[in-house]
Amino acid sequence: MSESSTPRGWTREEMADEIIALIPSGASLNLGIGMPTLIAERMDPAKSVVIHSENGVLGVKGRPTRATVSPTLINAGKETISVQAGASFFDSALSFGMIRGGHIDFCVLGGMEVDVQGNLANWMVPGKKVTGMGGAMDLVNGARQIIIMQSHFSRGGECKLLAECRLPLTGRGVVHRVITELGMFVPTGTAFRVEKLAPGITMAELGIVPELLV
Amino acid sequence: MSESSTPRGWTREEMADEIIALIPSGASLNLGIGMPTLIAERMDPAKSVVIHSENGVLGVKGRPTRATVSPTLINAGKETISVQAGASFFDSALSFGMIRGGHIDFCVLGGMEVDVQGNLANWMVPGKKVTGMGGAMDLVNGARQIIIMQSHFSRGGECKLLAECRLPLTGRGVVHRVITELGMFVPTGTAFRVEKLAPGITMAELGIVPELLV
Amino acid sequence: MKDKTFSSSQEALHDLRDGISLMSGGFGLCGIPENSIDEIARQGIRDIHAISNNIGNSGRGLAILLKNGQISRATCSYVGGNPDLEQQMLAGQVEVTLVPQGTFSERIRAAGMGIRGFYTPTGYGTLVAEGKEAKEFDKPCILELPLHADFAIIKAERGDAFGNLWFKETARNFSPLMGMAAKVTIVEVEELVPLGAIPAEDIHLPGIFVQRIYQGSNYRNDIEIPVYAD
Amino acid sequence: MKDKTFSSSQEALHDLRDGISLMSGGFGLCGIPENSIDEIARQGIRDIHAISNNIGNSGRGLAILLKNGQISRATCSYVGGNPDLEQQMLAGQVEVTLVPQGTFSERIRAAGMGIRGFYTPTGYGTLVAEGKEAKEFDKPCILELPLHADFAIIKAERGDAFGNLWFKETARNFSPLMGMAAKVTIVEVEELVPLGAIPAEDIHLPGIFVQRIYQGSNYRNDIEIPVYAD
Repeated sequence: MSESSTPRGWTREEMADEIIALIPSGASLNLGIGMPTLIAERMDPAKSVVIHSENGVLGVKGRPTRATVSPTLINAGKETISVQAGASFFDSALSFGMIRGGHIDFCVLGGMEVDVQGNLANWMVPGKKVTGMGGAMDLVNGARQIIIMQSHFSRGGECKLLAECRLPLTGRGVVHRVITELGMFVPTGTAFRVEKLAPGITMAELGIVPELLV
Repeated sequence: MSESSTPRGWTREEMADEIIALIPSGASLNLGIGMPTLIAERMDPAKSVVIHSENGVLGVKGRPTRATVSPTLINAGKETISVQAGASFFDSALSFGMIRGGHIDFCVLGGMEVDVQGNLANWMVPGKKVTGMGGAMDLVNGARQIIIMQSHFSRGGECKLLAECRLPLTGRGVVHRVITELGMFVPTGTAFRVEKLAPGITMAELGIVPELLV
Repeated sequence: MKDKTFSSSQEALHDLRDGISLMSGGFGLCGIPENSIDEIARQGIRDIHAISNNIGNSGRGLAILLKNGQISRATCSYVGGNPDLEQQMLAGQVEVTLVPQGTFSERIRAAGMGIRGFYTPTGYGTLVAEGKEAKEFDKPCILELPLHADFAIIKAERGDAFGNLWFKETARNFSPLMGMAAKVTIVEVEELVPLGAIPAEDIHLPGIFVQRIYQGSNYRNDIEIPVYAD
Repeated sequence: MKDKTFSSSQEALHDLRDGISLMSGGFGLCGIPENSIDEIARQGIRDIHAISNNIGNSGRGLAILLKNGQISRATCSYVGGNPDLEQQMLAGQVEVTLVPQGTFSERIRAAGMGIRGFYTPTGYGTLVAEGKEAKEFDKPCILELPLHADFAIIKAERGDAFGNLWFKETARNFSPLMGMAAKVTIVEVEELVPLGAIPAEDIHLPGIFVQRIYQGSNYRNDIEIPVYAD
């Protein structure tokens, strides 16, 4: 294994824990498909954070056991889940009303590109890949704080924190915070403010031109 | 008792029965406050007509007994009711969605004035009396057939079937049929077509100028 | 889950103030938040903008606040059966905005669900349409806007500490919608039950919309027009 | 109350035809109308405009009809996890309209509830806003229109002869909304129960929206991504 392939910075679990530390007790939280679902599994139940999944459930608790699993109990990533006492089920119109109406405090989503204006792209690569926006466009315009949890670099090695998104947008001026394995960043409109770097990571490693960093 | 005050034409019960005869088995029906609620009491249960009340119930059956009465079980006229097996309760947004979305086949409402264009006025007399429109404006624009059940003459003795309504409107071009103690009438746009007269009633008694009758 | 229980109506309604907009659930007297209304009467706050289908009836419910002169504006769909309101409206003491009941419900839902406006045929060609944008669909329609409030007071049959609610029979009406639409929703219940006691599929209003909940008491549950088959 | 029961999927779906718009409930494979989909595959009707959040997943659900070449248009929010759809879309065999999931839900609700259009901030400033009316509220919004269908096929856990329905856990999703929006709603149930068996307060979709109902059979209830704590 060459030195360049050694993983640098936070693990996914550590990224999840960094996000969990941002979320106060009593808050409501929606988790996107993929990496963000780790947060449900690592959340301290004593914290009273209620987790929403847009397919129609409030009170997600993490994985079920083989004894309790139910084919009709899944999250928006279509993974089987379990729920807390006090959970509720509802239809998709009410579920997205919770989002659009500003009743969800935090939303953690994956991203393909984020830029300094807080624009987000995460639903298609023209001509190559279309996953669809699912609930992401509603979430970024509805939840009170949007946190993007993504890898710092694309497979091609390009930094995914940009001066301006190139892919079709999911929403404009919607991102409050980005966390990658290298650090935590806040789009200011003209730059990324570096809130925190993972242990041992330097600014030079971020692959972001200095004038875009404050 | 003078001869002029002898009631002429149908009783209220007979008017209700005339309307019931118009409603096919399997239909859904909303009943306005006042006289129309008689229909719920006289409806043959074998007819499978499902009665909706806009305060949030489908499957109204008529009056409760003293043993079954519940303070939380009322119709839109705030009278206590009972319900059939298979009844459902819901919130006001869904209740009016049923109406606005065209899922209610018939609606029977009281009226103050109806004109040949099918305009209806039944919610206020400027400067004198304001009852409010309640659900009437939604009903006349949502239910598939609107039947107005009203007395033929105002207290002042004026005919309530007019060339043009004078009171503030509840809806424009919405009335399909009017029933009074004297007969049943259909607004055609330029006149009232006389569908039926109560026994012993003549056209001359209707108080409608001949050019408005066809 | 977060515990939102308060020990009394007085504690749950501690921060009401003059000039607030206040939604109140119930249809006529059915499903009204009796304890919260009594507490507001006791507090004597004034200049309330009341948003409620009937603003009380027959001298009861919100009509208690009308009689106290605590309500200066009212948004409702129906005045009939409420002589206090009709009288104060005609005398110019209360400014009344009448809204068709389906539009009233949907505007409250829109406020809770983040819908910024919707087109409905209801009211087109009437006084209700005055000053509103019109647009032609299959029928001509008017644009209606969401109806928000500072506080909502509602009553449920059962509720838990997180604020999950279940309503009985026709007592549901506007209450869950108002619970979604207000900045602060204060619930009183016939019965406070443990988390999980209401089946998760049958929760009529999920607790995320509720800020405060308390066990009510001494319910009158007045019947306005009792009619019987026997 | 009117009896809407049919004896089989074949009888309940007797009048489907080429070119219909068809809503189908379910999120991924959760809550999908398996029997109705199988029957449509058997019938072989073509040129379907499918309206469903995922148009099947992992080769199952509506993806069965995709593989048969029965679907020519699809309206959905998510293509990921459905290789049949992604492939036919990129090959131009199926015309796909992607709609944000919350807008998708609300447009279907609007169709059922008689709302002729609504303003939402979702999609403003993106490809989704192209060709749509925009209007400034607290945020810039776009006008979205109701989404109707000729038929809806949905599945419920329990239902009665009038069509009153109850859904289990997260199997509810879009199904009651689609049940409101279609001209003809055809329901299959795990369990057909007597009138009154579902408590009247806890009916998730009142039967007035349902035209046909039948007892389903041989449910696979596939789990797409089973993950376990143990």
